[in-house]
Parts: sequence; structure tokens; C-alpha cells
Amino acid sequence: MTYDIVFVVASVVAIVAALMVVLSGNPFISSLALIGNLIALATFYLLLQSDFLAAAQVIVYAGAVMIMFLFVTAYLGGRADEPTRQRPIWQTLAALVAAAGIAAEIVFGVTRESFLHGPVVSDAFGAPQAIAGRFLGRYLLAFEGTSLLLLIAAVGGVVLATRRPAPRGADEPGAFEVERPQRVRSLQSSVMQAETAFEVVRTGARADEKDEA
Amino acid sequence: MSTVERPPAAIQPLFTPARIPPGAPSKIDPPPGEDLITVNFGPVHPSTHGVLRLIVTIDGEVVVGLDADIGYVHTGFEKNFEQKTYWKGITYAPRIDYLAFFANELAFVGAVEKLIGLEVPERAQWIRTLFSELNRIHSHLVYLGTSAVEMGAMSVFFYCLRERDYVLDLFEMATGVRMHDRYPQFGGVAEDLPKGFYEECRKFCRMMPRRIDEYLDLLAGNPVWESRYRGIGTITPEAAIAMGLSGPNLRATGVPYDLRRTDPYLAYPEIDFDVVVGERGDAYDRFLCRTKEMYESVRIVEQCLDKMPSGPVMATDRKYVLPPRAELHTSMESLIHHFKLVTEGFRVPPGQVYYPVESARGEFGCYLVSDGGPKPWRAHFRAPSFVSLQVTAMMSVNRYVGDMIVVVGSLDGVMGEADR
Amino acid sequence: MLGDWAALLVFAAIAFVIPFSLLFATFALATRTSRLAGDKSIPFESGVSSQTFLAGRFTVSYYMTAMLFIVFDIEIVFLYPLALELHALKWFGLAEMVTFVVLLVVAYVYVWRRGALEWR
Amino acid sequence: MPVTGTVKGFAVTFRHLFRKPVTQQYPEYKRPVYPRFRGRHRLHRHENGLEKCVGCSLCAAACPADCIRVVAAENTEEERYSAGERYARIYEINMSRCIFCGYCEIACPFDAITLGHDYELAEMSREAMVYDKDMLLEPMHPSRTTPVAPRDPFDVVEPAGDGGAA
Amino acid sequence: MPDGFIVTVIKSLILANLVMGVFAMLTWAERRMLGRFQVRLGPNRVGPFGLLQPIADLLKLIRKESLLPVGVNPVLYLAAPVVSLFASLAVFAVIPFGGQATIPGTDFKIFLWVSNPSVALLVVFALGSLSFYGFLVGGWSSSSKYSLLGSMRAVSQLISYEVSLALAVIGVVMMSHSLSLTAIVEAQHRDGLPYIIPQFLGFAVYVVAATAETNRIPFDLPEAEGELVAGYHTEYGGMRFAMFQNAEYVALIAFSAIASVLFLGGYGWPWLPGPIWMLLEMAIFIFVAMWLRATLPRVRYDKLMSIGWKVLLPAATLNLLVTSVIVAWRA
Amino acid sequence: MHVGVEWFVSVSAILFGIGLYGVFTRRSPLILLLSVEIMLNACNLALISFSRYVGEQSGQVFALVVMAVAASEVVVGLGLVVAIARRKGDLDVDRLTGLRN
Amino acid sequence: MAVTPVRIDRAIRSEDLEQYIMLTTVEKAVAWAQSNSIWPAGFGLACCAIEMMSLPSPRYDIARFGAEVFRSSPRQSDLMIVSGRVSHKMSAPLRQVYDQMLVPKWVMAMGACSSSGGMFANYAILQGVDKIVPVDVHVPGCPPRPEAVLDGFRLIQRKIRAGIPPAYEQEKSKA
Amino acid sequence: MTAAQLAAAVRSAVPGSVVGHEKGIDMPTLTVKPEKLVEVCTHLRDQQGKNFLSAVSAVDHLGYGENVAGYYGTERGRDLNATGSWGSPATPERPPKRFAVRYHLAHVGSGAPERVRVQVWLDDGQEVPSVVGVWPTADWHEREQYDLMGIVFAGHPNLRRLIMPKDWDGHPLRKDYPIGGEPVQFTDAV
Ligand code: SF4
Ligand code: SF4
Ligand code: SF4
Repeated sequence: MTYDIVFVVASVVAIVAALMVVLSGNPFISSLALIGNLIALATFYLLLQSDFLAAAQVIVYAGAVMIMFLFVTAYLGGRADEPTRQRPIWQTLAALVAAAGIAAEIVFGVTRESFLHGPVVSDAFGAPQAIAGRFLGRYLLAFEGTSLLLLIAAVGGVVLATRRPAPRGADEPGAFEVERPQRVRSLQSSVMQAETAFEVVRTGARADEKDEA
Repeated sequence: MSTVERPPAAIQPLFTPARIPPGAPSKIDPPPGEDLITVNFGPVHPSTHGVLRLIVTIDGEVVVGLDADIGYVHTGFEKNFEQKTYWKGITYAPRIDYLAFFANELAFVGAVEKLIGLEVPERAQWIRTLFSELNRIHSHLVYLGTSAVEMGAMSVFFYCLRERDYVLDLFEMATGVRMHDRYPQFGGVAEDLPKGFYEECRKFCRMMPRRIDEYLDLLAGNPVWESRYRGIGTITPEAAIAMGLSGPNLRATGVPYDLRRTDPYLAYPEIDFDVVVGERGDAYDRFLCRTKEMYESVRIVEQCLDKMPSGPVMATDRKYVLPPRAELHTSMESLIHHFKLVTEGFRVPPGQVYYPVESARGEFGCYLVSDGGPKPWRAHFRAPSFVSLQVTAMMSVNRYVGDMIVVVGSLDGVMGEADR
Repeated sequence: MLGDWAALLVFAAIAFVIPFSLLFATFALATRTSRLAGDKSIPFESGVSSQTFLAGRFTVSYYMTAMLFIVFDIEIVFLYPLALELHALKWFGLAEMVTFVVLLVVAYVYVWRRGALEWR
Repeated sequence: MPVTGTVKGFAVTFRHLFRKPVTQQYPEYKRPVYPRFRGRHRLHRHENGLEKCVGCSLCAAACPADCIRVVAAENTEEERYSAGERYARIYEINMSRCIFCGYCEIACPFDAITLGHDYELAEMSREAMVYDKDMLLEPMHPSRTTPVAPRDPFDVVEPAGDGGAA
Repeated sequence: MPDGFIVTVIKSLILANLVMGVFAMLTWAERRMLGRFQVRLGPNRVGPFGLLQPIADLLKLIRKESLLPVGVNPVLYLAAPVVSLFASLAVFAVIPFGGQATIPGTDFKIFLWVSNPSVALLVVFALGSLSFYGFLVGGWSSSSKYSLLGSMRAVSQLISYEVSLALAVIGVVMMSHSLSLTAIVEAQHRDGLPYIIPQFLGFAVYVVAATAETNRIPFDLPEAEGELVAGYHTEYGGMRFAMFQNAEYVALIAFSAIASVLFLGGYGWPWLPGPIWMLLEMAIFIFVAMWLRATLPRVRYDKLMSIGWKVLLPAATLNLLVTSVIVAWRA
Repeated sequence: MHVGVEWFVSVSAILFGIGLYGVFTRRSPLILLLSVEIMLNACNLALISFSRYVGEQSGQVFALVVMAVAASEVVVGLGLVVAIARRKGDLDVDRLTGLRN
Repeated sequence: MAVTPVRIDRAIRSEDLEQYIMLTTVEKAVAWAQSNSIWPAGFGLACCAIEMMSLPSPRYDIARFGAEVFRSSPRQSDLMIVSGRVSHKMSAPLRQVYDQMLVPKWVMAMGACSSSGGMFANYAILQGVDKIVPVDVHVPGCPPRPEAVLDGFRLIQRKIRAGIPPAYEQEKSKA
Repeated sequence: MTAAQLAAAVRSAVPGSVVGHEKGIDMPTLTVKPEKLVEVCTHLRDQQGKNFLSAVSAVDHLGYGENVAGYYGTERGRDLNATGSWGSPATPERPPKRFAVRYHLAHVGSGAPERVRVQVWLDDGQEVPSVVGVWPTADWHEREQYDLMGIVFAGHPNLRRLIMPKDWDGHPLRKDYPIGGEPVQFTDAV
């Protein structure tokens, strides 16, 4: 009973949140809605006895990915909003039809056959140990691939975000890099050192020079 | 993006007079054409030392443009001085720089005394010296406490205020109030030191150095504190002089310019003390300079106690000095003098004078013009914080917002003095 | 079926009800005032705020931080199962773990060298 | 050495944990003020009950804040207030303007006005801070008086070896 | 539900309210302690020793006007404090305060924890991730510059230290072969030593990172008063502001509890009942946090980030590698 | 227990459809990416449902990998968005043709 | 501005405040809480601000009254201590910050300057902060010693407990 | 160096600049033509070692020495500058060379400050060249004098009001500006 209620609540949350994601014009709201969706999905995973994945889902998606979305939204400021110009109506309609079609087909497909529920599994079904076992056994390649992928993602992200913008014309809007004089530490330090390492001030005339003036 | 740590530590544009950028040094505009955020820090902000308003343009955490706006406690002192007799003017003076109140009084009283050529008895000179050093300790304590609490080091703030209360106790004991004392009067000081003052003051002198040790233990040795202060707001000696810095701000750059030494007044020529100078001219040196100056001030106070001569504390020139109270009941002449001095005030020969003293913040000068009447024709004060706050922009731009707070704190500006 | 998770759910519900009721209390019990005087509802900006502020642009450093966080967060999610099984997998597991970590260290070193760890 | 430096700082705060707080429990214990402290004004009377003030307005002239108002009147045989010829028909001090400089006390040649030691002068309205002659002639309400004593400013005895307790 | 529904609800209610009570006491205790650090008394008028101070504060805060500043998104603005408090409070569901205990006088046995999922440690981190949104959304929806800057700072800081935090405890996971907190406690007593000894590096990283995660001095940059007035909660007043504070304190309690469980052997020591041990161990951490607050200045923001990324992260990784070698070698 | 695996798969399908609709209709690159996330998550849900159905953890492993892939995709995708924003300041996927240079 | 003749209402001098208690039990509890948890927003302007800073200092320790929480955001504070001289330039920010405080809120004019302009009767200084914000308690002195401010603080506490509404309420009813 | 020596030195360096010098109570005082001010200051800075600008003080001499009611003098004559007055009953004729701007210079270094005062006399409305280029510290000093006294410093890079609000009328430290304020409140109107 609890199981069913939780399922229904989670699916309602998931679907409504997903709809909010695609229908809201404000990326900030969309992102927040997606978090709701993700948490509902994590609940599904719990219901499916995949404890580890549920936790991972929240940690990775809600904790990291969405933060990144929100940061980029903040970074873009007002420009992150949906462009106002709308697509032609037929495109929207076509999208609707296509999406609904695919969804309907699958739903129809899966519900016609009775899958029932799977076998009774032990508590260790979703435990991380099992996943580790799989990973380091059959799917070792995937594991290594993932680490490589992360490496590439990190590198790519840094490269993309830190690439200097092309030189821009004076009237071109919205460049980000503020050109600030870069100073070389060593030279400056030594100049500093030289300038401050004395007892009295050397500016202006000294007493002896003044008489000549 | 290069790998140079930006803004790098201990690096600051070198502002020698020739290299100070053309235009107004106190205002640095953000780079043009950028869609940057402008934030107001102040006037109602916890760490702008009162009501300094900094209009800051930030790019992320970095300050790229800064314009300071002052005047939020502009009090019209100079106009009020013109409206009041010289004697009443003494009560206005301490309120200019409310941390170094005694130095302000000294500057005003000294200027008037110089204008009229009034001799001050020796004992009064020593008493003034004593109190101006106690006052310096007071001011530096408040500086230390507030700048520590801005950095989140709360305990130092409380310890400093505890000691500040001891200083103010001494003030209250001798002058009757904790802060704005009007104790120096033309020709001397209002009253002689009270009984028991010496013992209390000696107790204080014995205690204080240990307390300063504690502050240094808490702050100077602390790597976090050092990382916040080292290399921030660095200024070269040339730039500091060109920008008119004085006091600990200037001495932190290594220039041993201290009016107590170079232009001695009061009893300072007879006192043995060291002028504390820094090396690099950064916020850390300013902090150290002030803190170590407290040791010197304690030394001076001790010497004052040791060497205090006896004698009168007030000049006897009846033209300018109120007659002693006892005489009022006996001598009709005194009573008439008293009457005249109180209602009309004394007349000061025409002329102009600039009288600087070394307040806790630097050269505090009082410029007076007299037209021969009983009120100053014009009084103008050279306020060290007013001058030193000009360098905020140069020191803060291209640095983090947090550094800007350090810069403002380490310049030790008192807005009452800056705005007058 | 849900076991401990149901208990967690119960606690979470209570943990939600507490702040929610506090929030509700701020409406129900708050002092009411009839007037929204002057600048009352303008956001605070040191006493000189003039209008509300719409989200502006921010430095790219925040983006960098979040990006690195994603990468390391996934690393952690992958490492936890491995860490649990390490005693069972022994040297093989160790080798895997070291490979995994080393690859990340490579990324990390690259990112550091690129200056993405510098805050600006 | 950064580590020793940090440790020293921690030691300082830890040490303070065992020092006696220097707090004075204010409303119950009022720290005596020094004899020279300048607080609320008092007008005085002679022993015979006559007011010392003769309405000469010297105090008003001396006041930097212009917060004394004296309107003098002639004493008559029936109504004698002061010893001299004239007395202060109105004598008011606007406490909210007063800066407690004590110039009025210095100025008064007859010791008629002095600054007492009471500082608990908070009021809820500005008008209530204009003190008239009757109020100034009366001492402070007993709940708001302040003890005076020439006493040690260091209420807290310094722990031995701290140099304070000599 | 290991204890049955009713018992779980009762336990949850008791625990949640206990935590809130401890929070209230903690504000009082912190003010008193800071007072003593600063040679003053601290609150001592309201009730005996000032003990009723938190109640007065609560009552006052609730009576404060409820205001929506212009330009805020009402739903988000109001949801933010709820989310942060929820996220820090919910962590207590998985913290074990003891093993199985018998209610005195009966032979009714209960567990001294609400829930003990096998991935409890991950649940802690997952809830920690949720708490980011409280800060982010709160600052974002306030339409104030200080708030927005403060919230960006807060979240950047939190995520930076979250990495090190999670890496620091992997050593413990390796040694105990479990993510369940009760299992970790038992593993420590099985191994015969609290993990603070073999995992001292991890412990150090954990303490630093946890200080940063709870926004405490020297890492209280998000609300650095000197710079950003009150950071992300500048625009929050009354109880809503208090909920943010509340969340921070609750997180402090939670992090101390987790540290006790992970590194000090939690409830499992002899002679005293488990919960008492937990309280004692938590008290140590909380005292240290106060001591830090009384002593240290706050670090600068870029330093904060580089401590997180350039010091703690390598340290945690080193700890991870060393521990894995040891574990693999011993196995 | 009444809810069978097919229910989960159905929800997953609906979510996938919603994501698809978003991808087709939205022009803001951020929301586009969010829609893709929905679709990926829907796949994950299906994977895990089937894994539970089969009683074997491979599906979970796949889901984990999908998660990592999705996260990497977000990293790179948002990196692109940031890069575009820095260069051109125009964030409209319909007009993003100038990325080739 | 000329001062209009006023009949000075000395009905409520601070020493006879205690006879004014007119509250129900619930109100009493709330008043007890409010009076014991006054978080000041330091509005430090000049010399008086320095003495205000010594309120939380070890010797005076306003924390004993539960009031050491100096919040810098006006949204979170209950009492605005206007300490120092308010110039005309400052009066707009002052009013704005006052507006931004959430009710119930109180204002203390600390020192001669903020109470009435003090010795600075000139073009620059606002002659009394009660011209722009309703003031609950005036504390004379220049600067008032911290005990005097504590006295003013206790006056506010007693005022709350006596059920006298904050000054802005009285202002509203007057208008 | 005495005032005469200094004046001679400056005269020889910048011919036709110094129109007068006096010993002064506190320091030598040179009176300089406004046109030559910058040159004189540069000379003083570079050749005489006066590297430190202490203060820039402008003085309004409207009614100076004339015992004009409203400017100083009898207790009864203070119409304009009486507290609470915001009006201006009558002002004396504006004298030629009404304003003086005085620069207090010093040598900061090892020895004594060796102060010097340089003054220029100005008519109402006459501009004086800015010395920001000589001593950057003059920035705020000059802005302050502009704000409060209404002296225009030609060539100042950022001459705006510094202290008074931006929309303030008048320059308060001028002698014909009323003191303002309000009368002290007593139990009845005074
Ligand atoms: S103490 Fe000073 S300000 Fe107060 S009434 Fe006397 S003279 Fe005036
Ligand atoms: S108090 Fe003294 S000075 Fe004042 S009017 Fe009376 S007698 Fe004259
Ligand atoms: S009342 Fe006195 S101490 Fe306070 S601000 Fe005014 S002048 Fe300064």
C-alpha cells in the first residue's frame, strides 16, 4: 500500500516537474523543477531497490549537475531567458505529436504484456558492493572509459570556459574578459624591495642639494 | 588566463609621483563597455568605519572600479568655529576625530596659543603629553578592535575594548568625562591631576604591554591574519608622501616622519621614544606600526609619570586665562575679568597660524585665521583620515572585495574627521 | 519492502513539517502593519538602494567551480563502491582504484595548470 | 612559524576562558563614577533655603550648545528667591542639547550650578528632557542616582604574575 | 521499518524535537561560551543563567512582521529557508545514537536510530547536496546584490568543500567495508581503535571541510558581515532568517555527530550508555568550533577556495591512496 | 504490491516524451540541455526498472555510466554555452550557426 | 523651523513607567520575549558610535540582556541605535534603513546630536533625528557613557513590558 | 630658510610669480600670482624639497576687518550667523580679492618639516589652477574647498561636490552663507 502511494506521488511529481521544465520560460525555474523531477526519480529507484543509485542520483544530479546549471544561469544573467521569438506553430505541434506518439507507443507496448514484478531479491540487490563487483568484473571497460570520459570532460570544460574571446570590435556587445594588466611577480617584487629598503626618503631635494638651488 | 596568481601577493602598482595615473587618484573608473555590477558599500555598512560610502564596481569578486563618497557625517565644524568664541571652540575640537579627541584639542588650543603667544607652564605640557599618549593608545585600540572584528576575529575586539575602558577610566578620573574632555585649556590644562592618578596610571602601564603581547599573539602570529594583511594595500614611500599620507600610514612605508620627533612640541623633546616604522608599506605593516606604537606610547606615559615636574598647570595671563575660582569671591577685579572672558571672550591678534600635532592618525593640523575679534575668522583642519582615504581606490582596485575591506580598515579612517 | 527507507521517509516528513510550520507561523503570528511605508520593501543596499536588482552577470569562476565539482562528485560516486569492495578485490581493486585516481589527478593537474583553480 | 603562531593565539583565548569576566552587572551594581565626572546639573541653595543663582546669565553665555535659558527677575520683599538683587525666574536646561562640558559650572561665579554625577537621563520624549528650575533644584529621582567614589578603576584583580595587581 | 510504524513516528518526533531543542540550547551555550572567551558574561538575565534566552528570541522572531520585498519570487523566497532547514534536519534520520536498547522497566527493545539504510553515508551527502539549494535559491530570489553575491559564494564554498569531505571519509569506508553508520561504529570496535588514529589525515580534512560546510569562522565567508552585510540572508528577517541560522546550527550538530560516528567510535564505548558517549563526543567538536570562532579571523574568499581545492583535495586524495594500499595489503 | 515494472517503464516513457517535446520546441540552450537531461533520466529509469525485473544489476551499472555520461555532457554543453555567451552574446539555438569558426 | 509652544507632557517620565502596565497574559509573554531579545542595528555615525561599540564590550556587556546580536541587515534587527550626528546627507539613508526594518521596531537616539542636534545647530546637521524617524528613547550625553545607554536600553525594555506601543504607532495615531 | 631667501629663490626660478612674502607666526608665507601657482609649486616641490602638501585652505575675507554686522562683532549684530537663521539680511559689498587659498607645504624626510605657506588671492569667481598634477593628494583637498567655499580649481580632473549632497545649493563656508540650524528648544518658544 505504502509502496503504491509513494509510486503515485512520485510519478505525479516527476511528470509535473518535467512539464514545468519544458514549459517554463525561465531557466532558473526550469532547473529547479528538474530537481523535483530528479528527486522523484530517486524515489523510483528506491522503490526498485536500487539504493545506491538513488543516492548517487541525488548526489550527482541534484548536488552537482543542477548547481552547474544554476551557476551558468546566474553567469548569463538576463540573457539566459528564453529568446522571445517563437518557433512556427507547426513545429510545436509536430513536436507534440512526435513526443506523444513515442510515449504512447512505449506505454502501450509495455502495459499490454504483463511484466509483473521481478523476482524477489535480497537487500543486497541495490547495494554498492554489488555494483562494484559488476563494474570491476564484466564492465571493467565501462569503468575505465568513464574515468577517461571524466578526464576529457574536465579538460574540455576548462578549455571551453577559459578560451579567450576573439578580439572584438568596439561596438560589439558582451565580451567578458576584462583586460587587466598582468604583472610579473618577480620583477615587481624586486623593484618593491629596492624602493623600500632604505632609511630615509629620497624624494625631493636633500638638505645639501637645496643650497645649490 | 595566465597562471600568475591574480592579484598576486605583494604586488601593487608602483605609484611614485611621476607614476601616479593622470586624473583624480581617488576615483578609478571601471573599464568601459562592460556590463559589470555596481555595489554600494556604505554608508550603512558594518565595515566602512562609520559612514564611508564606496561605490564599487565588481567583476566577480574583484574590484575593478571604485569611487568614494564622503560627507555623510559632515558636521559643519568649521562654520561653527567661526560662530563661537575661542573658548567655546575647545569643546568642538574633540568631536572632529572622536578617537584621537585629545590631539584635536591640542591642535586647536596650540594654534590659539601660538597666535596669542601664550606660554604654557611646564607641568601642563607634561600632562598634555601624557594624555595625548593615552589618547593614542585609545585610538589604536579601537582601530585594532574594529579591524579585527571586520576580519571576524571577535575576541580581539573585546579584549581591546576592555583595555580601552581602562584608558578611559584614566581620562574620566582626570578630566571628568570618558571621551570629549575639553581638558586642555588655553594656557594649560583645566585641572591638575587628581589624587591617585599616578598609581592608577602606573598600574595601567604595567598591564598594558602584556595585553599588547596578547594581541600580537592572537593576530600577528596567525597565518590567516597575515594572509589577509600581507601585501594588501601596499604603497611606496614616494607615493605615500605624494598622496599626503601621514602618521602610521606613512611610517609603515619606512618613512620615519613623526611630528613628535621632527617638529617637537609639548614635552616630547625630553622624552626618549622610538619612532616605529614599517618596511613594505602594506596593511600588515600599518597594523604592526600601530600596535607597536602602543608599546612606545606606554613608554612615553611612564616617562611622563617619572619626569612630571611640579608647578602650576595654568598660565597666569589674565588677559586670556580665567582667574582661579577662589579669587572670584575675593577679588572684584577677577570677577570682572571672569565676566568679560566668559561673555565676550578674549580678542586674538590678527594673523594666521597652522599648528600641526601628531594625532593617532597622523598630522592633524589646525589652521586658524584671526581678524582680531573674539571668534576665529576661519578655522580649517587638516584631517589625516580625509587625506588617507583618498588612496582607497588606488589600493583596492584589481583586488578582491575582501581586500578592499582590509584596505579601508588598515587606513584607519575616522569619518568624523574626514567629513568634519 | 522499503524498510529503513520508510523510516527515513517518516523522519523526513517530520523534518519538513518543522520548518514548514515555522514558516507558517511567520504568517499566522506575525505582527501586522497596515502600511508599507516608503522604502520598506526595497532590498537593502547600505541605505542607498534605489530599485530592485535583477540578476546580473557573474564571474566565470563560479562555473569553473561547479564544473570541477561535477567531475569530482562523479569520481566519488564511482569510488565509493570500489572502496567498499577493496578488501575483497585486493590488489586488483587497488590497481583499478589507482588507475582511476591517477586519471583524475591528470585532469586535476591539467586544470590547475590551466589556472582554473585560481579564483578571480 | 605559522603553527606556533596559531597555537599561541588559541592559547590566549583559552587562557581567557579561565579569567574572571570583567563584566559589571549594571542595573544592580552601578560602578561608582569618579568625583570629577560630569553628569546631570544641579542648582543649589544656600543653607537658608535661598537659591544661589542670581540670574546673571553667565552660564548661558558660556554654554557652547546654547542650551541654558535664564530669564531673570527682581526679587521683591514678599517673594525672595535668591540672596542677591535678582533671581532666575526661568531657568531651563535642554538636556538633549547639553554636552556636559561643565562650562556653565566654570562660568557661574556663585557656585549656583554644578554638574552632578547622575547619568541615567534617558527619556521617551524630547520635551521631557527640558529641565526646568524646579527639577534642577531637586536631586535626581532616587532610582536613578549614581554612587560616587574615588576608587580603583581596575575592578578586576589581575591574576598573579600578570603585572596588574601591584 | 525496523521498529514498526508507530515507534518510528514517536522516535522521529522525539529526535527531531530534541535536535531543535539542542539547537536552542546551542545558541545559548555559544553565546555564553563566547562570552567567557571574551571575559564577559553573556546572556544571563532571561531565566536562570539566561537559559530562557532562546525562547525569548524565538517568540520575538515569530512576532516579527512578515514581509516580501519587492521583486522577489514569493514561492522561492519562502521555500529557501524551509529547504535548508529540512536538509540539515533530515540528516539526523540516519545518525545512530546507540545500538539496540531496552526501554527501562519493560523488555521493549528499540533501536536508537531512526533509520539505518545500507548507504547511510551517501544519504548524508545527498541531503547535504539538497541544502545547497536553500542558500542558492534564497540569495537568488531576494533580488538584492548582497544576497546574490552571498549565495553564489556560499554555494561555491559548499561544493568545493563537499568534494574534500566526501573524499576524506572514503578512508573510513575502506577500513570498515560499509556505508552504514552503525556498521562503521561496529567496525571500529571490531578493529579495536577509533578511526581517528589510522585516519588522522582524513580526520583533519574532515574537520576543516566540515567547518567550511557549516559556514563557521574562519570560513564564514557567505555571510561575512564585513563584506556582504549578511550574505544570502540579507533580505530575510524574523523567523525566516532564524531558520537559516537554525539550519547552520543543526548542520553543525549533524557534522559533529557524524564525526563522532566516523572517527571517534560513536556510541560504542563501554561504561556509559551510547547516547551519552555520542553527546560527549559531539560536545568536543562543538567546543572546538566555538573556540575557532573565538580565535581565528576569517580567510579571504580566494584563499578559501584554494584551501579547498589545492590543499584539502590533494590531502584527501593522498589519504585515499595510502589507505587503499594499506587495506589492500592487509586483506 | 500492485505496481509492476511496467508502470515504471510507462512513467519513463512519458518523461521521455516530455523531454523530446522540450528538445523540439525550446530555443534556449539551457532549457534544451535540461530537456536532454530529462530524456536521459527517463532512460535510466527504464534501465533500472528492467534490471529490477530481471533481477540482475547490470542495468544499474549502465545507469551509473549514463549518469557519468550525462554529467560530462552537461559539463561540455554548458562550457559551450559559456563560450558562446562570451563570444557572441546571442543565445538562440536556431541561430547558432557561427560555431564553426 | 520655529519651535511651537508645547505643553510639556511629563506624564510618563521614566521613573514612573511601572504603573502603566496594561497587558493581557499573552501580550505579556510576547512583551517579555520582545524586551529580552532586542537585536540592535548599530547605526554608528560619529563619536557616539564608539561608545555604542562598548555596549557589547566586556565591562558593559549588553549580551546580558540578550542583545549582543548586532545584525547589520536592517531586516534582522529590532532596535536602531542612532548614535551620532545625522547630517542632511545621511538622513535619506537613515530613513530608508529605518523603513527596511521589520516591525515591531524601536529607535534609540543616542547622544545629544541625534536627540536634538546637540551643539551643532548649523546647516549640516539634522536637528534631531525625531524629525525623520519616530524615536522611542532619547539618551542625552555627549557621548552618553555606556551605562547611560544601558539605562536607555532598559527604558525601552520597560516600555515594551509596560505595553506602550513603539513610537511609530503613536505617530500614526496622532496623524 | 627665511621667507626672504625663499622668495628670492622662487623669484629667480619662476620670474614674476611672487608678489609678496612674510615671515609669519608659524612659517614663511609666499604670496603668489594665481597664474604662476603651478610653476611655483613645482619648483618648490622639486627644488626646495617641499614634497608634502599638508592642507589647502580657502578663506573668505568678505567683511574681514570691517566689523560688519553679521560677520563678527557685537552680540547683537549677528543676524546672519545667529543660530536658526536661514536668511541673509544684507551682505557687505564684495571686496576685490575676496578669497585667499593657502597651501601648506612641508618637507617630509629625515629632518624637520620646514613648512612653507603659499597663498594666492582671488576675486569672486576667479579660478585658480589645480595642483593635483603636482601633489596628487590635492585631489580631495581641492574638491572640499570647491564644495564648501566655491573656489573653482581649473584643471582639476574630477571637480564635483565631495562633502555636501550633490544637489546642495551654495557653498556653506562662505561668509554670506547662513549658519542654519534651529533655536534650542525650551518650554516655550524663544
Ligand atoms: S554642561 Fe556645557 S553644554 Fe551643558 S549646560 Fe553646561 S555649559 Fe551648556
Ligand atoms: S547659574 Fe550662576 S551663572 Fe547661571 S545665571 Fe545663575 S548665578 Fe548666573
Ligand atoms: S552627541 Fe556628542 S559624542 Fe555623540 S555624536 Fe554628537 S558630538 Fe559626538
